[in-house]
Amino acid sequence: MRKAISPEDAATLVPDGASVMIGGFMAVGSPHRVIDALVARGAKGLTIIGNDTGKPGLGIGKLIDAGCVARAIVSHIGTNPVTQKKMIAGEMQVDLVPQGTLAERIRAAGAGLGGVLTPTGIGTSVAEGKQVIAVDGRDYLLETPLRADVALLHAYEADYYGNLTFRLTATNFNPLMAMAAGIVIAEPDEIVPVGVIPPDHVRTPGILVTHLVERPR
Amino acid sequence: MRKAISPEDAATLVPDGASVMIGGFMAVGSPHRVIDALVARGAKGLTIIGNDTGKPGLGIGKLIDAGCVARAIVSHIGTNPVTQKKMIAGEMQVDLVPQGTLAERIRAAGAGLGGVLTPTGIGTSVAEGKQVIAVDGRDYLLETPLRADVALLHAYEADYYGNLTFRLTATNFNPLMAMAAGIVIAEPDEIVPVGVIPPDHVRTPGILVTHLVERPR
Amino acid sequence: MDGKEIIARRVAGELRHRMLVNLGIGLPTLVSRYVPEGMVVAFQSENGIIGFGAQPPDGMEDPNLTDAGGGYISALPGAYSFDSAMSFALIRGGHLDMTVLGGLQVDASGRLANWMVPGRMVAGMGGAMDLVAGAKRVVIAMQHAARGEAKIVPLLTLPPTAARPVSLVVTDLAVIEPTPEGLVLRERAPGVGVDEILAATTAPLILPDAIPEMRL
Amino acid sequence: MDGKEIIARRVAGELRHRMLVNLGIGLPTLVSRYVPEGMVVAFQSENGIIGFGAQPPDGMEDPNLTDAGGGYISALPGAYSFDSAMSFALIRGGHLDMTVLGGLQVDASGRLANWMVPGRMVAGMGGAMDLVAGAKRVVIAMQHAARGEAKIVPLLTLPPTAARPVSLVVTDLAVIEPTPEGLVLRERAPGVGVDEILAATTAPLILPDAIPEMRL
Repeated sequence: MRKAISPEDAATLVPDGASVMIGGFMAVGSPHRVIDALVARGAKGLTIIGNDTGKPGLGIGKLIDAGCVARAIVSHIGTNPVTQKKMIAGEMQVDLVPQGTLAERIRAAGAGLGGVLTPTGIGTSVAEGKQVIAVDGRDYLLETPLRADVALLHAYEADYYGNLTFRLTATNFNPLMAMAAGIVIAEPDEIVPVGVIPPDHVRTPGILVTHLVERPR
Repeated sequence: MRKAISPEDAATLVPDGASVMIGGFMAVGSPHRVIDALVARGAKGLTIIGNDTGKPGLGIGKLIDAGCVARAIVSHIGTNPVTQKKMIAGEMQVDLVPQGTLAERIRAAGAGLGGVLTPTGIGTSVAEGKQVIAVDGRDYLLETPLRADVALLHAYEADYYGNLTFRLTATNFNPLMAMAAGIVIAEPDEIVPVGVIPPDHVRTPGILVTHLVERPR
Repeated sequence: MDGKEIIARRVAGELRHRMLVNLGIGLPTLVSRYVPEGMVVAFQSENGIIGFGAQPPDGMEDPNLTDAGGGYISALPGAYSFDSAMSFALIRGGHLDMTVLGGLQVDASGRLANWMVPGRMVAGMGGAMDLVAGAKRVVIAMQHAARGEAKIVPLLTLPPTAARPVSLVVTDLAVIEPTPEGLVLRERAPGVGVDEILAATTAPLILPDAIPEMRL
Repeated sequence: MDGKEIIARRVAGELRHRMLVNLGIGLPTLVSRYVPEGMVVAFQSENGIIGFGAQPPDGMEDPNLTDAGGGYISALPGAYSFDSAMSFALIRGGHLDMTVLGGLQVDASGRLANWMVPGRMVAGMGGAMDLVAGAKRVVIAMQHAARGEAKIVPLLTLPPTAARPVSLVVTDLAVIEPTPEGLVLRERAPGVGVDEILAATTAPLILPDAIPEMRL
């Protein structure tokens, strides 16, 4: 059992310079209240790991706008011209990772694997500097685990153990990131008593969640 | 939409000599009706991939008893003296795979990965003949994908698209195997109309399930 | 019928009953409008759903249910939602029967470029590299040329999306199939002649005896 | 108090509040009986549940809810069930604070053997290799000797379960900690002398100045 904390308190748990996984896909399933609190506290030098950088004024885009981000490890920045501008101006580093590879690298970190072999990226710039390993006559890239200091998640329901459920397409990277960070902060839409979520419907167990953010007022 | 078939018809879809994944953990979450039908039709020369071989007269143990199995790729045979006897007598080949490695090898096949790097098995007989790859100064074994001709699953609920849910500890290897075989036969406890299972509760999508076995009478 | 509709209708002709299909953002999305009557096709959105439907009426949107572009969608009976690891396990694992993607260039060997223009535009590959590496069939839906420049070229000048050649290229002018021998001109858009196609294409095209008009 | 109870009670002394703990089949299972009052420990069963409870009363069992040995269990409030990939992701990924396993042999370097006796018994490693490779702490709960034969030996004669040394060995006679310098005798069972322990052990033991009795 743990007490839920405010988004502001959650934001103080994210040190400047930290690597931070943020759930969401085009800001759907992102922890919006903690993102706002991070902007309000003026976080600096973050490395953000997520699917994309949202749009200006939306989701991770707010952190980009506010200059909180030194580096983004994402699959897509096409919807955020600010990210592109800052990248070209050298104000921000952007590492582009194929979306499925990003998912597997985060999962590998959470699952204690040293890496996975994927056909994705063979014959492209993604393969540069990576080991190519042949299995059964087919070439694969060795992709290594991706871990973070902090994971910021959106959840649909939580209980006070920190058990989480996710909702429809707001699920995306959230359950993967819950496994791959030292500090795991979940921002649920609703908090219910322990025992209310059936065991088969829990998607992330409370033992992985270090902090629970209070429900929206 | 598809019609459910009888266990007997399902058993005819498993050719002699086929590699067959069978869900279950100590026969909990195993497709018992299809197993019985396979024994009844006198299947021969099967390669079984599963967590264990159950007990004599229980689960995969029934296939061992009946002499249907030429080879078993499993993590544990300690509860089945018949398996051990047949192995020692040379009537059956047994390949022991660590349980977590078995899960990842099946998942890798289903996910199109060429393999995964695991610390499990380093310094043991499991490492024999396998490539050791160092990542960040730690040694890992390269474990390759494990695929089968047929997967026989137990499910809790199915709908007529073949969407599946699993129940508590009867889940185990079932959803992983659904991804890793050419023919996927699911034996549910209940079949409900399409639209009854919420999208977030489906664990295996119907597009993976080639055949649905009718509910028990 | 404008060019986009021609492309979307012709790509829809590649759909088969009970296929699992991924449609890229933009032009490829239009394909879902032209599913043949009576055919059931499961559409996957890589952000995490199979079996989605049209945008709900005003005020009935769910902020937790969107397509890969962030637009509101609905869920059809029998829908299935999942996380990003499962989404790409389906894509990479060969469970996806077909993906329809936009393209910036396709070259004579059938390779696709669709994720960046050095010095001008960096969108990122999103799921495209996984889709081209993993889908059973990769169909490119794109304008035949852009701003007067050919997009079907001898050799990619843009960074490739994958080493693997695509299965089919459908444009507003033609249907072109990459083969080991080269690009084969399979069909013409209604009223479009072979000469017009050749003029808009810098890659060499193999011309079979019969090059029929598209059936739309 | 018999040997098994001594072992189970002493291993329970290693539990900490809010730990995630896996208990092997057999002797290690007994540890769950001795969780200190007021301490919350989450027990994982590797077949797919965290937060399980005792066997339900006769006739109230659920055939879909069992422990790794196939015995009926119940689910506590806040329980979580999952598939085998997730189960071992939790184990291998360093999320499991402690595993308690039985042992056939532990050697001077702290390596464990617990899955086969060549020519006599092949159980299979089940989840043991993953547990020893992945859990934060690996505690071995076993009889100090079997049929008069030492189980704590200079060098394994049985096939090892992992290269990694275990964290602690708890027997009916002693608590022994593998260290880079060798096996250190940390505690004696109630009423057991150091000589008795040395006589039942073929591996060299390092003897600190103080070797207190176990607190049970």
